[in-house]
Amino acid sequence: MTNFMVTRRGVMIGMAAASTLPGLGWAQGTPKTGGTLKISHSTRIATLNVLTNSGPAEYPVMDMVYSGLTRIGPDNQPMADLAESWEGNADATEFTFKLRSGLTFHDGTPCTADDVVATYEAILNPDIPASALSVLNMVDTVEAVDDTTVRFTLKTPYADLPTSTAHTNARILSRAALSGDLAALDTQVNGTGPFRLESYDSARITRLVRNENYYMEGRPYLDAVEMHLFPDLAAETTNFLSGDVDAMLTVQQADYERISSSPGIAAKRVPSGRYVNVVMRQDQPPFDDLRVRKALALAVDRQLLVDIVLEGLGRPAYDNILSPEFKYRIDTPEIPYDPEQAKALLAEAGHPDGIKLTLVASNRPAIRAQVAIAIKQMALPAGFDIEVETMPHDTYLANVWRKGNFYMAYWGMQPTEDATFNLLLTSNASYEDSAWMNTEFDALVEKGRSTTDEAERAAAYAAAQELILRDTPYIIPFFEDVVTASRDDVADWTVHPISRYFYMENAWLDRA
Amino acid sequence: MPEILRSPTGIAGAVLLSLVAVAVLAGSFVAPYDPQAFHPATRLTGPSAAHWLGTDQFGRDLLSRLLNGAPSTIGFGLGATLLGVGAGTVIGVIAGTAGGWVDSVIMRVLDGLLAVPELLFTLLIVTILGGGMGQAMLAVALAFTPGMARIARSSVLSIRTREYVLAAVARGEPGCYIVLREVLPNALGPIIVEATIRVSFAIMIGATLGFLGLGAQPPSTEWGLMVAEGRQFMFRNPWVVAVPGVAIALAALGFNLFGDALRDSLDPRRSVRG
Amino acid sequence: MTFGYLLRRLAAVLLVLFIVTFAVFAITMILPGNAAIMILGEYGTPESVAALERQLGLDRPWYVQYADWVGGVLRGDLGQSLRLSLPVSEVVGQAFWNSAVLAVTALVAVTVIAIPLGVVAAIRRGTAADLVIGLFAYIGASMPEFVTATLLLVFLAGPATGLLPAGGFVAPGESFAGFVSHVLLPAGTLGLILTAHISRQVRSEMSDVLASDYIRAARLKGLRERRVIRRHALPNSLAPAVAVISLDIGYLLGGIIVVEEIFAWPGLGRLLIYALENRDLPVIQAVTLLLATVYALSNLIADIVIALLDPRVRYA
Amino acid sequence: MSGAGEPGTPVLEVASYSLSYRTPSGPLEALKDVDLTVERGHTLGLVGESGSGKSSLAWSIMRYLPDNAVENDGRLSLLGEDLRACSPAEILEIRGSRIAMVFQDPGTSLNPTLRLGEQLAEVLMRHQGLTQQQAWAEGEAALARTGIARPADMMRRFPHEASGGEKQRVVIATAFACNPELIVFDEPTTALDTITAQQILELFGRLREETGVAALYISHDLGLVSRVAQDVAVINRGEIVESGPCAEVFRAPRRPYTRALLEAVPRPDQWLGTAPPDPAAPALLTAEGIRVEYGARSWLGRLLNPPAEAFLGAKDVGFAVRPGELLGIVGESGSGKSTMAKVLSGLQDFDGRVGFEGRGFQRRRAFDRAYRRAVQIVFQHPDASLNPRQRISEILSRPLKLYDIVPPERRAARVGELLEQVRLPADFAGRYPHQLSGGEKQRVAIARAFAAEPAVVICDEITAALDVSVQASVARLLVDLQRETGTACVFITHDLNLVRQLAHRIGVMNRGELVDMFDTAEADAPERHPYTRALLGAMPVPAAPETTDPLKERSLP
Repeated sequence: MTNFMVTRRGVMIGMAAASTLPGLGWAQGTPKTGGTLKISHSTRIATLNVLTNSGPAEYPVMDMVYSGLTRIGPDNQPMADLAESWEGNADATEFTFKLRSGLTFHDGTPCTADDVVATYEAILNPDIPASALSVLNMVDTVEAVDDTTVRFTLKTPYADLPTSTAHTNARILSRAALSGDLAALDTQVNGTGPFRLESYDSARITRLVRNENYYMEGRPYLDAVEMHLFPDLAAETTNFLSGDVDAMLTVQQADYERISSSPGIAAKRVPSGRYVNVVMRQDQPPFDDLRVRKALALAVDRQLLVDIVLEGLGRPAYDNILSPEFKYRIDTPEIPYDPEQAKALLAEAGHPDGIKLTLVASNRPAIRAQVAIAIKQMALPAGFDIEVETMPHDTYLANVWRKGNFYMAYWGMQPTEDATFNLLLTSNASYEDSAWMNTEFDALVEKGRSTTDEAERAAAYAAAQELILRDTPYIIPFFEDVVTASRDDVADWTVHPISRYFYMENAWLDRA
Repeated sequence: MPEILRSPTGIAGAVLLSLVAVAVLAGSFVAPYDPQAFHPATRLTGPSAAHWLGTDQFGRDLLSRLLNGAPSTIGFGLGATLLGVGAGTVIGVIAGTAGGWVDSVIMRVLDGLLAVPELLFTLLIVTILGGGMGQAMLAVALAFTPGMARIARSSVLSIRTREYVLAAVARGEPGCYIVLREVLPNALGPIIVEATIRVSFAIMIGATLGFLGLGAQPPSTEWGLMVAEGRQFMFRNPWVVAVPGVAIALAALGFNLFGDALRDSLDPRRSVRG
Repeated sequence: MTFGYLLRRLAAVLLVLFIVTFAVFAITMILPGNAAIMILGEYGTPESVAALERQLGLDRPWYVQYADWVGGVLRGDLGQSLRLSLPVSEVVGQAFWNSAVLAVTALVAVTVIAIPLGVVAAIRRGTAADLVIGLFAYIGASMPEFVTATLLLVFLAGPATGLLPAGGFVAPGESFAGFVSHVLLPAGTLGLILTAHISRQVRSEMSDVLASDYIRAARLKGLRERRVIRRHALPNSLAPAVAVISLDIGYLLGGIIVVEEIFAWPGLGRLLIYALENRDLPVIQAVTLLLATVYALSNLIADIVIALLDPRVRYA
Repeated sequence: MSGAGEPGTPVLEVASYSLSYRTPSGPLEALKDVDLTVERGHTLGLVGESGSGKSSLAWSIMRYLPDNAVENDGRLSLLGEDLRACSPAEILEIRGSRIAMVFQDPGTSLNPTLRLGEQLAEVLMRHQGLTQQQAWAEGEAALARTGIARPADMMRRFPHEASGGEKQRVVIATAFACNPELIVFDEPTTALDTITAQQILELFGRLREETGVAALYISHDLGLVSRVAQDVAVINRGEIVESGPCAEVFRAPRRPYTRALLEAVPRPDQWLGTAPPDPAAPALLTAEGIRVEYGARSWLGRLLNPPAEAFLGAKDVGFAVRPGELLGIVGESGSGKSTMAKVLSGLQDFDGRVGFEGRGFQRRRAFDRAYRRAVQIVFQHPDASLNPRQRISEILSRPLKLYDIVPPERRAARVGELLEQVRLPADFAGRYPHQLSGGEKQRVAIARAFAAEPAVVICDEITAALDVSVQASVARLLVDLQRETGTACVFITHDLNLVRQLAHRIGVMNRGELVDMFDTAEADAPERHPYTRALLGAMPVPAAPETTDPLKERSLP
């Protein structure tokens, strides 16, 4: 039975699943209760502040200890979390969320509509740093109708609000926590998630234990989850292979083959919409000339990049920002690697003797520099004389990001088409950095977000994608798979392509 | 100085250094491939007829990269040492010849600076300077300065009380004559020896900074960076880390051996004088 | 060596620490970027960055922040880590003990191995044993820590052999066997370089002592070689060896930064790199202060040990 | 054991013994066909200049030779027992027990980290099988025999807590501890002050009387050997050139080398100096109330550096030098004589006043170029007094240029003249200092001082580092130059005999004070200061050879 009514009004109404998740997990027989799951990761869990954190290893912890109103399901659609159902009005300007009854925080205090309001007020408060603000800036007011009902009033129509409320940094905190010292959020957790925090050592191990009062009966199965930090990738892999830990949050592409061929281990590739993009500012030469952008697009051998940078763990992309996982993605024609034609285009654009450029890449993660170096080599025969400048991440963030005119960016997959477009490409996108600023595109995205009609929306998004393919605002060479691995006896170890949602309440250990 | 070549350490050092010198001066011309060229068909291979030292993750020829990276790796060591030795010598000579409170103040400050471990000092400087090859070189030079100043000062002090210097002072020679003609030429020996040995430290620190991502940046062929980039693949092809790693060690070894032999040949206890 | 001299030396160290921390502070402030930008990363908007800066106090002028920090340090409060949102003393304290365990293990191992090696090389000067030890010393001294560590990993922790864990930390209290297996590679890496250096120094000190007039006198008194070495030569070459070891603690503290990073050892070195990457100024300052203090103290202890070993220094 | 045989029994016999060293530049002959005998109850003095091979012989006897030593088939025997045939283990038994050795410098031959008692007792434990307690008790007794006042206390001290004389007594006690048959003394007093040396020699004489030991006494000092030895052997370039009873050899040397060596020994009765200057002439250079405090510093220096106790290098020292005069300043090390040399040549800060040609200087910095030109200095060590990286021509032309003595085009010629003046070939101008011998270097240093055409030359122990024969020639050269130029000279030395040959007046310094000042002729007068008398007593003048041909005085090799 499907729990989501994919009807004309499907995007507007949601409802909780009766007891289990959609059948997208890797169920392996009857779940057993108990055991401790050890997960290794290579970046620090620097903070537990759910309002601001953004670390790859912080996401799973947040997903385990906190719950939001909604959550993104494995099918990439919003699913019920603390809210058991929701409903929006016809013009998508008002949404009402109905909370489950009897919710409690880890400390035993009840979780009510008032806490939800307090959380969203904090997110919307410009004085409090909160990363979810960028997807909730259309919200006008949030009010508690009663103890279990919350009403959102929007400034502009927005059909995807239930996706925004699933944002990983929009989890529900208690009013008590928010009215106290906010710095305490960095190290203390009082959430509603399936696990509660037992100990937190950012240099080594963060240990979470079962929340006996989780709203879902019988979950989680595991007694505890331990997050083990291994800053050195080689050390992480070796320890995983030797059986010291049960799962690796992220497997390096270079190690995939070795790990997947090891006995007793299941390595997983999850196709994802994560991508590296080449930013080319279009309000200044040479990239104000479409022919230069097109020439560079032709000078990138996308399959080769997938092979040598991703070790084959990805799919070539052809500059469409939407990956095949997105519902409204249109068929995208392949762009051949054709340095000859690229050279001709460059000449046409007034660069018959080639063009000298400096491509900036931050040193974190290494994939940015690797792609940059590969592009430099591939584009050489087309007349692009590219000098790659790699710099420390802090310098990059301060000096280049959203300021430079030719640099490497790296983004994770977004839950919706709208979120993807509004992240980078619309004129008022949160991190607009291409200076493309196409009003026609803006209008199409606006139309897609505000309409509740699916066909209309599909048409708007298709037209928007055509514009992207026409103007090449970015070179997007590939989509990178999310790669993870666990021991065979780790059951229902699920990783979402967005790698923000982990459904750890379902995981269990098939051990005696 | 043929005397150096009488000791086995001197010979070994000289041989290694000539190899390094050839790599630095002619490396780019004799490299069989473009050090940046991809050979996707032969990625992560061991030594073969086509690629004598194997290839890295992009199929780039390790030998060519090694040769191409020699000038920057060795140049870094030489440059940083030269800067540090230059600055240190100037400070040390000032302290040693001025004496009195100038000397006291300089020495106290140097003592304090030497209390910060060298690599920590370098790391701090290079991070606050923002990383990169030039900054790293400056950082190593700065970290070397206090130590070199000390050596220069003690060398100057030991010369300053020699009787020929006293004779010049008694004659009423101008200060600059005494420093430049009487003291410095005779104080240079220990400074040169120390500098030679320090080149090996500088090469190692430079490579370490490259390894930590604070020195040379991709796509540079600096050897420390090569090790760092190869680490992900070291279990699939140990050559990607072994080749640049061993190259660093050999270069450092060359300077170490040569410096020691130089020290021995300058040591009056061992010098053979007809 | 007088007590006053020790005090004066400590004072000089403190003065320089003050200058160093001031310089680090000032320059870090002038440079673009800060901890708030690093925390929020590419998901930070100008508004959220500004809000976080306010929350962390980074919007105040740098001199106010510095004065604030110095005031805190003088009260014994090292402040709050910007990135880890924990008291610096807590973050640094734990890391310090982990580093200390590693450093002391390495140092003890080195001392036990290096001094006998150096002595043997000096006594057997010119023999095959001397040559082998000398060769080892040269090679050890020419390998940067990261090369040694990487090669050790490939050969001892690689999938082919898998003899030792490739990294991580087990406290000696948790499981001693686990601690030993985890400490072998990092301590071995640090130890190789130190052993090389110290054995070379001991050899040269010992050679000088063996060539001295009083050793000749002892031999010409008809004393047995064993007594000449143990009673006459060793005590005289140990004092310089201690001096070398204390200087090498500086190398050790530097080497620990790299080794901890490679072997995932949760100590000060790794913390420092993390703090540097994230512009976590209070942590950078605290680690710098701590490492320099440890270095200064170890030099001081060495001075005292040397004084105990050498009566000339003791009563001078 | 040492009771074996009556006095006159040969204890050590060396016969046709040769020794050479393998060096990269070919074999180096150290000893050639040496024949020696040391009899029981006798002391044989082995006299030679540096490099003569006298120390090599000591090492051969001790069987302590470096790896590159090559011996011929000559014989070394101890009471008829062939030492060369002994196994290493047997040699170990002999060393310290049957043959003991006393070294030149007790400062380096004692282990700095061991108590003196242990270093003495260990020999007894090793060779006589005593327990530690017995050995310490025995050691104390041995130490008492050397005249140490509180032996038990001395046993517990470390070497740096004892004076040079006390340390050498410990070394001697150690050597005599096991009643050896032979003791080799290798210049045992060279590193000691004159008066201490005299005491050590007396001790040695007494102990030899008591024990009847045979001794080989190695020294460069003929005068000294004449006092301690019955027999003497003169060694030159590895060959024994002459040997026999002391009295005989010293009275009538048969070989020219011995004769030259003897004649080079300074004798106060042989006047070498210039005619005395006019005592009424006004003083040329005066020191008035000179006081030098070492370790005095500014408040900042005191703040930044460990406080070192200030001690006085000179206390209210005053004297005057007349034109053309040679003023001798005598004292032991640390007496302040070199401090005065530095004050006068502007190398040392001082309180007081230096007067020159009617002008007064109150501070070191007040000395101007004219003063510095007029007052030149020559230092002790020939190896250190010339810049090793400058040619002789550059060294000598520097003062010419600095003081503008001759026009630039005349400088090269003047350098040649200067070299001739100090009896060196003019082509030395092109050489570097390391190509010159010690005496030659010292001549160059003297030439450099005289190049400035000074009024006063300060000579700070200029002969101390030279061999006896060279010493004499340098002293003569200085006097000749004085005669030619009329320059006054302050001659600083520890050698009272030498200075009595040269100086018109002598000042004696002790612990920073000028304790005595007298005309040379009145050196033996009874009103001399007690310290002067002690110095004179510690330095007896050796007997002169019978036939001294004044013409041969300058024909030294």
